Amino acid sequence: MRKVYMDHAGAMPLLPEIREAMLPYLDEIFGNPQSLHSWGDGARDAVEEARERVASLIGGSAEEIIFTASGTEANNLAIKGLARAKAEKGKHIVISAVEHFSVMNSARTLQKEGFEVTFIPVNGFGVVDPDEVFHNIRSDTVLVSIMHANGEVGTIEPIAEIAKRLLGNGPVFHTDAVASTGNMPVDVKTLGVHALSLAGNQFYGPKGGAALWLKRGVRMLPLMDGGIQEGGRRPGTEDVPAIVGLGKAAELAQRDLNIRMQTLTQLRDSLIKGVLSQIEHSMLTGHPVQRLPAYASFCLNFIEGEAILMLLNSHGIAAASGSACTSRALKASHVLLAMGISHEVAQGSMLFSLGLDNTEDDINYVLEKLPQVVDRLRQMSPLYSKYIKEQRG
Amino acid sequence: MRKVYMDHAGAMPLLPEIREAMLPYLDEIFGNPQSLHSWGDGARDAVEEARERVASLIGGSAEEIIFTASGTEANNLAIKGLARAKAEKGKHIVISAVEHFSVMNSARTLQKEGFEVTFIPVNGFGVVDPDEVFHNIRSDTVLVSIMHANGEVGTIEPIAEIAKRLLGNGPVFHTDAVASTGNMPVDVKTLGVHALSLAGNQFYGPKGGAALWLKRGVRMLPLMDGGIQEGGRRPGTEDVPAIVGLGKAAELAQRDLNIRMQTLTQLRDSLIKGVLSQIEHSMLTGHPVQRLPAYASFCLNFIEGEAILMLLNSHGIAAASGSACTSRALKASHVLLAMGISHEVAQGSMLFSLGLDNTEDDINYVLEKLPQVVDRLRQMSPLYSKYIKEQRG
Amino acid sequence: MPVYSEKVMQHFMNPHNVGEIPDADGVGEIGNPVCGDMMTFYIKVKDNKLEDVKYKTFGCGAAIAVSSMVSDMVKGKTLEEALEVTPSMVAKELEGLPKNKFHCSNLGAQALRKAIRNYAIKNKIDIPGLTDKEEPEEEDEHACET
Amino acid sequence: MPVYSEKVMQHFMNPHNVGEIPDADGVGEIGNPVCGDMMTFYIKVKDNKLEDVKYKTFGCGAAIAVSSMVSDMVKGKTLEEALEVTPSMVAKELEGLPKNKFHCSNLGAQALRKAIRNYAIKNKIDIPGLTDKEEPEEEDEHACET
Ligand SMILES: Cc1ncc(COP(=O)(O)O)c(C=O)c1O
Ligand SMILES: Cc1ncc(COP(=O)(O)O)c(C=O)c1O
Repeated sequence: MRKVYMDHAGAMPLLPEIREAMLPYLDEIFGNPQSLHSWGDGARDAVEEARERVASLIGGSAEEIIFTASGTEANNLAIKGLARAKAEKGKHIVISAVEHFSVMNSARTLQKEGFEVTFIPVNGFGVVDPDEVFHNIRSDTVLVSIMHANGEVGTIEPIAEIAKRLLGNGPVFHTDAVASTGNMPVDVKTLGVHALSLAGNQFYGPKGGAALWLKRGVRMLPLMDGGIQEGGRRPGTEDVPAIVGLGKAAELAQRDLNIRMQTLTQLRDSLIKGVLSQIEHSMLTGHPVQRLPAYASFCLNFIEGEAILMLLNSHGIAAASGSACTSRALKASHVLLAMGISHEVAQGSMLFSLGLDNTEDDINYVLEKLPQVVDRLRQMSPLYSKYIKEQRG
Repeated sequence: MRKVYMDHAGAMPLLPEIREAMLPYLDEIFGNPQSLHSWGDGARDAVEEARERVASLIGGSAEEIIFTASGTEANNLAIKGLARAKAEKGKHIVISAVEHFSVMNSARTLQKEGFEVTFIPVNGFGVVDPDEVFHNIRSDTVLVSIMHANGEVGTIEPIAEIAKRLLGNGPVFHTDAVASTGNMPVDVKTLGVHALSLAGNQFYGPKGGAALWLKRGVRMLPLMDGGIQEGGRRPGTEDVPAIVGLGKAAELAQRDLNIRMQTLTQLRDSLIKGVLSQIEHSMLTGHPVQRLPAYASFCLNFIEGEAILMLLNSHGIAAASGSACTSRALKASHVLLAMGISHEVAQGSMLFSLGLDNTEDDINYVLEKLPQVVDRLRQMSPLYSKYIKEQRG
Repeated sequence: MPVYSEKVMQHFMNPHNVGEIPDADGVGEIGNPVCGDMMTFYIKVKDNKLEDVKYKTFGCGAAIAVSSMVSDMVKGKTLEEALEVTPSMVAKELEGLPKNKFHCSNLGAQALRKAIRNYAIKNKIDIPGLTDKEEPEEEDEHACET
Repeated sequence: MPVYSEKVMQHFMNPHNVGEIPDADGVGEIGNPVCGDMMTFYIKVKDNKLEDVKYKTFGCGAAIAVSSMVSDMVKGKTLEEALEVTPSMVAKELEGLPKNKFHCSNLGAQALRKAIRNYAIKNKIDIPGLTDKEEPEEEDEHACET
């Protein structure tokens, strides 16, 4: 059976070059970067080189990079660490209604600690209005966190515009750029933020290699206590292979960004066009233009996401959904709901996240199978039969 | 030049079998364990198999294992998560004076949150007295954390005896078994604890693969917020290769524990005997018998650890020290000081932590070079010349 | 998709008795799309027996498999026998369900019960098992929103 | 050990002028073992020049390299010239030191200064640079304890 993987937002295969770069650090160069002997030197050099590369990818400087084990950790460190460090100045934070759970739930934890959280709504495309952010800033607002690109619908937020509005205002501005970094231009100076989360496994790097960029001089409390790794801001023995892999991923992303974006955008657009034209009662979710190059996301009415995924999987196709059933918490995606999509329609959400391994043939294969799958499920959907009956009058 | 690596406490090379077990999960089986398709299945199965193996190594059950990225993280999760979950019942915690920084500094962070911390002293061998722990338990004590084995001097603490004294008493009992797990028998039931930290990179597994074992039913707040991975107790995309490596390391450690312990104890004892007999003004640190099989730790008077390490390194030998200069915080090891060793003597501390790659020849090589190094540094030490002059009268 | 048993996968991939019965003797609908699961069961009764059972299901793999399994389990049975089918029997026949999908097995049994009740009301019959075993349905419908 | 420059490594591996001068004209001791660094400098003065400089050092690689470098830098110089050697000059000659080792370069210059002072006091000479540039020594000695 043909295999078509279109869940790159969920996981990506390591690029061979990245794998090769990591392998020596599994055994040969296995030292602890903190050790004072030759074995430590090799590991330390590798970590510092990776730090340079990651910094270079986002236009920051090396000493501003704090390695973490996941995007989730980077977000927790930023949200909690920045807010808690400024708790004496004020206890109000502002985030958007479409943040990843690692930001959203960190903010909820802060609520329990006495912080007040304002959730900025989004429009139907999932876009935050910079004015709205600006108008919600108060004298006690210490932190604003708005994601750079959404990991479910691919919408890109106007971070630079928000930063401009905040300028001169008190709050620290963090952006969760986990979904965007390595997949589109991300430059901390252009964005105008104070802190930015990124994760290598979103751009062909390894799981376990992620980072928080924190502008020099911005105070932050650590999430973990321990030794002096990462300047005490993130202690624990460094995961050298993962860090090296992240560094290599950053290097390759920087080198190939334009060509990657071009290829993926083209594939994405033919998938979007195909789905919308071939499947009735389907809609694109997220912004039609301001979206990640690899993200083709839809809602397919009258049917449920998990069932779609299972049937696609039986055809060798991997994708993702934000339906209640796929979430284990049994709640439909808060992102889709915040965009004004009904619970019912949100159940049929689908995300095809493309990757460098995908081809035009893959798109065609999906465009062959997806309509069949949708049709089959609609044939057994009571919602669809109701709709048809209503149509008939 | 001959190369002799004796800093296994700092980092270990992956065993080839462990490396082989991990490799497929770097690229072939790269899926996200949370994904609802075949790619996710392979990853999820691997993670669950690793969970079984880690649980089996320590006599726990699989659903009690929470994977983390480091021993440091497991300790932070335990200390903060357990104490905070019980803050309403009481705000007193008890730890020993020789805990790793990840426990020690987590407790200090809790102090800032209003907890009171009692530090239990140790004797000259670094051993905690169970009576002392017992007598410091109060009605508002919610957490006791005493390490299983010390990572600097190898002393093994009487955890089971402490657990017996605590029985029926309120506090949750955590032990940091990062240095011991995989290197000596560790069984959560025999130890009688409620929570236990372990890290694969201390028993030939990969960096990035560690775990907290938490007894079923014990309440704990998460350190990080986010998705539903690890039952919501530790969110973030699972680092599948690291988890697989940890699982394999657990399997091998369980299989080979006795032979490993036997081999290492023998090597260790000949190193200890050699150093103490060949080097004047040297002492063994830690308990002479209740110590980790691979740990040979000393204080070498009149000289400083970093300089020793550098000269050893010039002979191809890797070791570690707890001197002020090697710590970057420029403080002598709190472990040695807690054991009643003077600052001056603590400066000359050395830890040779052996591994499966070491041989009797390695021991002999160290026993040839170390005395030369010590002698050379003493020849330029003002402390040594003072001592000699005093001796001469 | 090893989260599901082989049996679940079989029923999901090839669900039995899918469809509607235009002139059904009883119809039962349960769940709502907010929760992600909705089932409509149709029954045809003859001589107090379920001569035919059909359904339409909107929902996850488990919901579809449960519908199919329930229809198989009760087809040909007397109404009383059919009412004895419990959610846990359905789950067991399916060789188990993931914990967070248990509610789907409830839905299946409930939808069928509703169809039988609908039949009973329309025909003014009193079936003992029907009222005795009534479950607090609202709770279940809102389980998804916790 | 690339935390250190090559120059530091050279001086550490082969320190120059190690030793004591039994009949030294001046002796200066600084640091204490609590901090992990201690230096004793010995000087021999002839015609207002440092005819010989030796030292003993307890401490890290940087401390040893600094001692060696200081001794090289001042040997043969007049006392006034020697007093002009600052910690940052020492660090520069060593092609840099890691941040947390800067205090070692202070120690080297200070120990030498102390030896010259000791010589000045013993011989009741007044050297201008000596008192002017006196540094708050206590602060430095306790730097390690922060
Ligand atoms: C926008 C965004 N932030 C954060 C994360 C968290 O990443 P991880 O699960 O790797 O920790 C994700 C994951 O996909 C994401 O899309
Ligand atoms: C006893 C003990 N606990 C915790 C740790 C922390 O481990 P890591 O630095 O891998 O997070 C160590 C490290 O050696 C240790 O020896």
